[in-house]
Formats: sequence, C-alpha cells, structure tokens
Amino acid sequence: MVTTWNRIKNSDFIYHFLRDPVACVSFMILLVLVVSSFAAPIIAPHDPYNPATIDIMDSELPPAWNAEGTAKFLLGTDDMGRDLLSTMLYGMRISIIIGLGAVALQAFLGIVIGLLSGYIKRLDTILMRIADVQLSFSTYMIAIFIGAIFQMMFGVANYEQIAAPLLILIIGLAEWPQYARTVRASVLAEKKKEYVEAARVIGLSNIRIMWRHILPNTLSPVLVISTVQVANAIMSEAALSFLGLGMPMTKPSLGSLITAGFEYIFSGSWWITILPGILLVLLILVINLLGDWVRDYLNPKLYKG
Amino acid sequence: MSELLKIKNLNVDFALRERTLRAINDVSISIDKGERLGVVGESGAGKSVLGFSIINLISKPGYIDSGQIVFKGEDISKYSYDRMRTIRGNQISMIFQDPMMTLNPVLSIGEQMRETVFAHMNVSKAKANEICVEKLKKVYIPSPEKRLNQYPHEFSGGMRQRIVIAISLLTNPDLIIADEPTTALDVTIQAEIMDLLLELCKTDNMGLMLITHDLSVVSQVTQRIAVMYAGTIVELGDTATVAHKPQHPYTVGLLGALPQRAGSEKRLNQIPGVMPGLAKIPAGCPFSDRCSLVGDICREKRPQLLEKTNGIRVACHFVE
Amino acid sequence: MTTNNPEILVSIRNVVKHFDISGGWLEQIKFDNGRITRKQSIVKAVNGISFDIKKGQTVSVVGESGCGKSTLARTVMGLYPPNSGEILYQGKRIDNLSDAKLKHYRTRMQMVFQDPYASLNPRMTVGKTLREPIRFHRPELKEGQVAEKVAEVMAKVGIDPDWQDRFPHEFSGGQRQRISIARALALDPDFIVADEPIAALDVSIQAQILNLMMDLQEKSDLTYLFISHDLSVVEHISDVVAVMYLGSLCEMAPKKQLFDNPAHPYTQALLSAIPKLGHEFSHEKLKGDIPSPINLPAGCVFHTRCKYVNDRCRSEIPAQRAGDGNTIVACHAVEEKRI
Amino acid sequence: MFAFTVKRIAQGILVMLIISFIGFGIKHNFGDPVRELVGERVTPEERAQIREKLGLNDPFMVQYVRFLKNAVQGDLGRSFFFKKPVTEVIAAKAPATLELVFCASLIVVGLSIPLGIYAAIHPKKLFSRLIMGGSIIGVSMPVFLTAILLIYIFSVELGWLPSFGRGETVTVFGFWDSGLLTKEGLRHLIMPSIALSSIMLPLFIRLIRSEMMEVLESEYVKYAWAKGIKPRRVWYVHAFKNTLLPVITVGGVQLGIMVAFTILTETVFQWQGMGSMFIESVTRADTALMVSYIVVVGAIFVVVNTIVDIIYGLVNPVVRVTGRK
Repeated sequence: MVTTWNRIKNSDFIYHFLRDPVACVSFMILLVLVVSSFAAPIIAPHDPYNPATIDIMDSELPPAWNAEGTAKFLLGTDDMGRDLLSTMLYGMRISIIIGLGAVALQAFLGIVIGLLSGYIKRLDTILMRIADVQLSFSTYMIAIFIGAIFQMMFGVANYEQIAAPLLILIIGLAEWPQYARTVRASVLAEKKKEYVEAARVIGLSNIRIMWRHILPNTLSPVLVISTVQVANAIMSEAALSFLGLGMPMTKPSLGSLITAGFEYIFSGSWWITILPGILLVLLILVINLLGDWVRDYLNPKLYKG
Repeated sequence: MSELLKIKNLNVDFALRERTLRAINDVSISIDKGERLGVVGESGAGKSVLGFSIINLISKPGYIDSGQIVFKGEDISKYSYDRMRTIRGNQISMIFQDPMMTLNPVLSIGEQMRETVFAHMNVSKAKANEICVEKLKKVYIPSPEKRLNQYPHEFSGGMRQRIVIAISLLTNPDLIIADEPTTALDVTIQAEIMDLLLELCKTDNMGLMLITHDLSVVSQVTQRIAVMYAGTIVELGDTATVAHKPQHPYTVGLLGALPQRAGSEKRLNQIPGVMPGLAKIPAGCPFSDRCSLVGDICREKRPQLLEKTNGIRVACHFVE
Repeated sequence: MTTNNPEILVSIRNVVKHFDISGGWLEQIKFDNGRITRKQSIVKAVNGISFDIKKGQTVSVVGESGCGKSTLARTVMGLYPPNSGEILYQGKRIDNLSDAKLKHYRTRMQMVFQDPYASLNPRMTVGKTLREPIRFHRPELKEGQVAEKVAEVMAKVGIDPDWQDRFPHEFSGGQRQRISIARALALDPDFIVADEPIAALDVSIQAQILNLMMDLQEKSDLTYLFISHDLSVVEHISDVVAVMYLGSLCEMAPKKQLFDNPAHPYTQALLSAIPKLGHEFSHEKLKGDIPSPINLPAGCVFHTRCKYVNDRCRSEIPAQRAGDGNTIVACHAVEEKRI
Repeated sequence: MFAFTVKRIAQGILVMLIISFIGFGIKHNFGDPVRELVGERVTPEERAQIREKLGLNDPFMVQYVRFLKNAVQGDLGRSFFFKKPVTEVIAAKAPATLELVFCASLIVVGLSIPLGIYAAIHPKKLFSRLIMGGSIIGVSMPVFLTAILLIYIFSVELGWLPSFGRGETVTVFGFWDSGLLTKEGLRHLIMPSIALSSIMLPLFIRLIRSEMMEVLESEYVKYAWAKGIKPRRVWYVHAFKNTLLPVITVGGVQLGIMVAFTILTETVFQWQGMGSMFIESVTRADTALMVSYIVVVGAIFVVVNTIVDIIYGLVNPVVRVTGRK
C-alpha cells in the first residue's frame, strides 16, 4: 500500500500536475464544488425539498449584499421563496449525479460497442453507421428526441417523477457514439501493433487478447474523453431541463433553476437565473480545463520538441 | 580549392523545461567548394541537428548557443530571418529523409517547384516552368511537362525523392545538405538515388553534406567522413582511410559491427551498452563508458579533435 | 514432394495469401471510360511459394518492401490463414488446425517482431509479459517454477532478472528486442520466425542482437526463418537465402552460392545495389518502379524490369525449378540457358 | 471524382431511409392519424372506419412504404394543431431558422479562421492566450445561458436590442419571409445569431488551432521553410490548405449541428422558427409535426454532409484524382 502510494506520488502524472497551476486550481475548485454539493444536506442553510420551511412571502428576495436582502438568505431566494444557495447546492448535486451516471452509461455502451466493432468486422459497418447518423444529428438533438419520446410514453407527470434516471438514460443513449468511435479507433490502432500478434502467436484466445491486451491500451483516450463527456452531459441535462424535458421544479437541477428564473430577469430579479448560471459555467469550466490538461498530458504529440 | 562552408566551435542547445541540454558540442568542420562530406553517426548522435543548424532551422526548443557558421566568407548564423531566407533553398538546399512526407500532399509538383523559383528569382511563370522542366529532366523524370500538374501521391517513393532533388537543384545551389536521403527507400532505389546525387554533384561542382547512419553508403559517395558520437565529432578524415583504417575506438567498433566486415568471423564485433541520451553524456570523453581502452584521463578530460597519423583527425587520448 | 524427411522441420507448399482491401460495395464502384464498373482491389501478397526449412538452419527471406516476405512469415506462423497451399511442421499439416490442436505447435514455433516499441505491451511489466506464455501453456507449473523459468530466459538474453517489475518504456530499443526474444524462448521452441528483428536498431545494437541470436541458436539448437531487407546482414547470418519479388520466390540457394553466383536477374540486380564499404558505385540499374501487388504483371512478375525479357516471360509464370547444388530458380531465361 | 460523388449521394439516401424509418416508427407507435384528420370528437365506430380507410390496419412495412411514397411527393401528413399539412407549416417556419443559422455560420467561419490561425502561429503571444482562454469559457457555456445573459445585458440593463421575435420581415420570392432586409429585422437577428454562434465559435477556434499546430510540425512544412519561401506562403498555402481538410470534415458537420441548437436559441428568443415549433409540437403531442421535423432536419443534415464531403473531395487531390478517401 505504501509502495503504491509512493509510486503514485513520484509518478510523472503528479509531477506534471503539480507544475501546472491551471490544472491545480481547477482541481481544487472542482473538489470544493463536488464536496459541497454532496454535503448539501449538512452544510446548506435550508432544506429546499421541505415545503414546511418555505414561505412564499420570502420569494424573490435579492442576495444579502443588496439593500433589500436579508442575512437569512445569503444569495437571495427564488420565485417560490426557497433559499437560492441551498437550492443551488442541491441542484448541483443532481446535475453532477446525472452527469456522472450518464457518462457511466455512455462509457459502458460505448466501450462494449467500440470493442465489438473494432474486433468483429461484420458488426463494424452497421454499428458505425448508426454512430455516424447519431453524431451527424448531434447528440443534443438525439437527446431531445429521446426525451420527447419518453415524455409521450410516460406522460408529463410520470416523466417528472422518474426524471433523474430517465435523464441518465437519455443522455447515455444519445452520447455513446463518442465513446464507441474513440474506442473503436484505438482498438483498430492497437490491433495492428505487434504485441497483439505476439499474443496470438502464443495462442491466447481472442477474448483474452481483447480483455488483457487491447482494452488496457485503449483506456487513456477513454479517460481523455470521459472528462469532457461529464461536462457535456451536465450541459445536456441543463439544456433538456431548459426545454422542459428535464428535472421538475420541485427537485430542480442547475438547468431547471436557470429556466425557472429566466422570466424574472425582465422584472429585475436577475439572481435567480444568473447565479445558478455562473455556478453551472464554473462547474463545466473546471471540468473542461482538467480535461484539456489530461489530454495534453496523455497525448503530448505537439510538445515533443 | 576554396572553402565553401566553415563551422567553427558550434554549440547547439535544447532548452527543456527543467534544464538545458547540449546537442552539438564544440563542433568544427569545413566543406570546400564542390566537396562531398559524409556525416555518420547513430540515431541521437546529433548529425541531423548539425545539418539543420547550418540553415538555422533547428526544431523548436533547440537553438545555436555559440559558434560561427561561415558560408562564403560570411557568418550566416547571426543573419536576420529575411536575410537567412536568401540563403535557404537558394544557395544551400536540403533533402529530407522521407520523400513520402516532405512533399505537401495538397499542392501540385509544379506549384511546389515554382514557389521555390519565385522565392529566389525574379522570373515569369513561363520561365519558372521552363526551369522546373529542365531540372526534372536532370533527375530523369520522364515527360516532365505533364508531371508538373500531378500531385505527390501519384508518384512512387523513389520518384518523389528525385523530385525533391530536382527542387533542391532549382536555384543551382553551392551546397546540398542531404539528411538520410535514402533511409526510407529500398536498396535498389537507394543505389539509384545515390548514383544520381553523385553524378549531379560532380557535373555541377556542388558541395554535398551527406548525413546518414550507413557507413557503406557514405563511403561510396563522399570524399571525407566525419564520425559523430553524442554531439561531437570523434573522427574526421578522408573516406578511404577512415573506412579502412579507422582510429577512434568508436569508429573501429562501429565498422566492426558491420556484418560485411566480419568476413568468415561468425561473431560480430559489438560495442557494449548504448549511446547515452543527451542528459546522460559522461564528463570527459563522451565515449568513455563504452570504450575498451578507457583510462582515468578519459573520465576527466574531454579529448580534442587533433590531427593524428595519415592526416586523420581523432578525438581520443590514446590514439597516437 | 516427399514430406517425411526427418531433417526438414518446416515445409511451405504452394502458399498463396491475398488480402481483399476493396471495402464495401460502394467503395468498389469505378467510373471508367463513361461506364460504371465494379472493381475489387485484392493485394496479392504471396503467390504460390514453396520451400523447406531444415532443422538447425537459418533460412533468410530477403526482398524489398512490399514483396510479401512479412506476410509469408505470418502465414507460416498461422497468423494469417493461407488462401491455398499448406504449411507442414515435421511433416504434419498445421495451417488448417483448430486453435486447440494448434496449441501444441505454438510452443514449438515462436516469433520475434520488428518494432521493439510496438512488440511489447506497454501496460504490462516485463515479468508479466514473460510469465503469460508459460502460464498459458504449462498450467501445471507452480508459481516458483514459473518465476524460475522467467529468470532463466531473462538471463539467457542478457537482461537482469531483477528488472521484472519494470515496464517496457524503461528499456532501450536493443533491450526490448532482447525481451522480445526472451518471450519467444520462454516456451523452449525449436523454430523461430524473426521478422526484421534488427531493422529498427542502430548498427552497434544490431551487432549485439545478431550475436545473441547466433549464440542462442548454437546453445538451444534453434531453427530460424529470418526475414530481412538487409542483404549484408543476411549474408552474415544465413545458411540458405531465399529472394522474393512481388510475392513470388525468385531464387533460393545456399548462402555462398547465392552471393557468389546469383542466377536470377533480380538477385543479380539486388546484390549489385548493396553499398559496399569503400567501393565506388557500380550497380546494375533496374528500369522503372515495382508494379503494384494489386495489378500484378502477367507472366513473370519481374518481366517489366528485366533486361532478359522475352515473349514467354510476358505470358507464362515461371515455375520454381530445382537447379544444381540445392538451388531453386524461377526464371525462364535461366531455364533456357539464356543467362 | 464522379464515382466519389455517386458514393456520397448513395450513402446520403441510405441515411435518409434509416431516418425516415425511425421517424415512421415513432409516428406509428405514438401518433394518432385519426385525430390529426378529424379531431377528438368521433365515435369509436367512425374511428374504426377511418382507420380502415386510411390503411392503418395494414402491416407495418406496407404502411412504411406508403409513408415513403407520400414523403417523396412532399406529403408528410397533417398537423393536428395547425390543421394544415405539415409541409406547409414547416415551409412557413423554415426561413426564420435558416436565416438564423446562416448568420451564425457567417460569424463562426468569419471569426474562427483568423483567430484559430493566429493562435496556432503565435501560440505564446498574449492575444493567443486570451483567445484560447476565451474559447474554453465559451465551450463551457450552455447556449441558452449565453442567450439569457445577452438578453439581460443588452435588453434588460442597457435596453439596446430587442429581446424576442424577428421584428419586421419582408416576403421575398413569394414565400420566404426574410428579416435580413429591414433594419428592425437585422437588429432582432443580432443577439440570436451571436448566441447560436457562441457554441460553435470556440469549438472551431480550438479545432483550427490544434489541426494547424499539428500541420506546422509536419515534415512538409519544415521542408517548405528549408526552401526559403516567405512565411506567409508557408502559413497560408502550405499549412492552412492542409488544416482545411480535417476542418472541413469536422466543421461541416458541426455547422449542420447548429440547426439542433436553434431549438434552444429559438426558445429563449421566442424566434418563430422550426426549433420553437418542434418544442411546441412536443408539448402539444403533435406527432405528425414532430416526426416531419425529424425527417426535414435529417434531410438538411444529410444534404450538408454530402456537400461537405464533396467539397472535401474537391480540396483534397488524393480524392479528386483517385476517388478514394
């Protein structure tokens, strides 16, 4: 255990990471955001899910630094009188959970499909054609389509009840082609390498070669796109919520908070939409910055000098 | 014969994030007008860097730290960018290693040839085409007029290298630097390209700096050989002497490692270890950790490249 | 041909290997002279090659890039199934065996690859790479015995057995090639196919690997099929040399015979092109380029560049004919004694 | 080149078949053609009669082929809400969306090429760092949020620009309602097209920059330097022409994808185009309109992709001469 830790501590990865201020700061911010969102039930000053604590008279109060604000609601309240800070923390938790869940599903689907089409020629054409069609439609559009179909299947009320798992399913189904294409491309590249031939000369079975030799070597591109995909999934969720295909207002994600606040900016209550917006951008931005760093680190093609 | 190019005490550094590494260490060498010089070494010896530093085109973190590159009596190493451009591709041409990669895939051969002409000569398009056709004929490309409109992928590797040679001839340069021009090609094509280069240099009295890892190729084309090891020249002299009576232990080892020199001997002569990376070059003689003759002095003092017997210059404490 | 000669370890019989690279049917549409036609692109990599490899010998296959020598090596190893023809190991046909039946032969024949950077799995330690074949083929061995075996082969190829936990990127090119050889030796094979094992290495390292291979051959009584484009290396290491051109065998002869008295015009041209230390150039010029293996010339594949060409060469494929002193030549001109 | 074009078009048709199949599948399972035709108030007997008459009891494939036949003739069904053939509804809404996409594409192409090239050629300069920093923020900003911010700043706080609608439009060619010809129309276009371009612009800048940097490292660019030609020629002819190839393939598709993002921008700006129409049709469960939207947008994508592929073929001599990609 100690040696593993030392190995990690002394690795290139950590060495380069610590020398990149942008990566370090991004990581710190991300850590704070993730921890505070998952600790929301403990640290949030109010419980936005408990109607008993919400008073409609408190609605649309501006943040505390504003003359009309009160210290009770640090970042003000939303149109229903919920404490915005607490609602944002809970909302961010939902956004992150959906993001991670969707990426886990995408990665699972994408890796399996990518491996299959990289290794079995006959499946390749069909699977990749589907992926192409889906990508040329843009994953957003596909997500909206699937969301719309689900809403018709379940009806609006039922849809809202199971919105979170549905959103994971929708975004997962919409975005797997990214993974499948990446995995397939690296399977095809790895397959040509001589170590795979060496494994075949030894007589290892195809499944074993795929599992033990090829799969581990396709993981770094998977890691690279995974960070970006988490950011994309959170954005997709926000977009779906904005279109009314996402989380209901009773259990808002950051996206549905922004949506709910949109109409109030015309009456001057900008904070209901802008503050969750800033939080959402910050969350996605730090993930993207980390993603960029990981990509540069794992694929230093341009910096070889 | 007059001196065409003289490199004096050249040092080339690569500035990495953590530290600066020396890729070329105190190299001095000269080429006379019309002379053919071979630069031989294994990968990482710094031979390509040397070639590129002449026209100040070292890839990115590398730069010339100190030293002079005197071309026709002027130190071109300090030339401004625009002034350097009048030398590059004009008086000094380069031929790269892999002809599949050196020609731009989206531009026609004609475009890639004409732009070189226009960069260095003030001529009309018709005149430029005429020059291109003439040079393509010189490298034995059949029906050159038609070929001008074709793209690189329509040519074989050998043909592409001929085209690259034709491009390097466009401005009638005084010196051609050929960086491993045949490494990517098959033996029969290699022989043709080398033959062609030799013929062109002889007829036009052009200087040639042939950079390669292949001693046998160099020995057939050049008049003098410089052997490089870990950024320095360890032996320099006329081709026949170096090829048949090498003096520096590294050259001796390198020649002994060639199967064709082994004769009936079953085992090849092998040098132990590998050439050190730039970060790990030993103090003193860079070859000291692989040398069989090594003594205490080798680990402390860097040997100078001095003239020994037969007019050969050797950088070794033990060669008399 | 007789097959039960105990001296013969591996026989290659009329092996043909083609690759279809034409893709889907949409990719095959061509527009020629105002008509739409469908054309398949098939790379004819190996076209009917036969020869035997005797026990304990080193047989080299030389040829220029694209001549099919690597494809032949992989077909012999069973990495590609041949389109037709047979591969025999000690007189038994192995090219059509199932994986389970082939398993035994996998321990008898192993392969060393060209690129020391690609032939080792970058995510596996050296020890793991070497243990894998032993565990797979000899599951009865105990942990300690496997470790012993790994240490033994590592020592054999000159790599410190203490370095088992290191990853391939921590080794130099020459060292990796040694590890690659160790992996091949881990199963104590009789026959090793080496596909350009030194082409990616520097001269001084090449000598180390060649010496190692020759030492191992002596110690372990190995038989080599050595694939190379470098004629001077081939001249040094081989007992018998086969010259390939565009998927066909031109000539095969004991080394000395081939280098001193090449019979086939292509062999002659190839030999004259080797740069020789300190000699002026005097090579035989071949006209034109190598034709594409997709559109092979009719008749003798070499006829487009041969100076002895006549009408028969343009239409009839020359057979592999046995000549004097264990040689095989496939040339009409030699047969007609025009050369 | 001819064979190449034929191939691309054939592939495009194949994709259209797949899309129409999926679209029909949705319609078949969720749609209610009877309601589309006569509304809700009919007796079960009448419904059954109409169903029989419409051939709704035929096997799935028979119905699909009929759907295809009608679709090719421009008949995609009737909208339940608008009480009109869907093709008419879409034709009325399409100009708004297409003009928006057109303007956004102009912004994307016009800005990304110079900025991307600059950032690739001078990676260390301050301005390049600003471009790259800005682009990563841009990538991280959901398009509807950008739109909301724009409205908040320029409409609510500053009051400079209108926050919704298309403004004054002029009918040209007899069917096309254009906002490009009036001052008000153009003013209404500014924010929506900036918002729509905000998602693609940073992506394009990053794409162009990284492709160009890779090309600048290539042997042939190094060789071009060694030939002593002018830097401008090396950058804009040697490097940029090669950068263009991957940018065309990826970028062309991305421009098509902007149509998808119009759903979001149009919703924020209440832009009366196909995107907001689609979202409305989802809430109204107007299946015929939804499915037609999918088919029409699919057709747009296929056409864009095919054109992009053909342009790629024209730019790349390897394809132009041999017809292989």
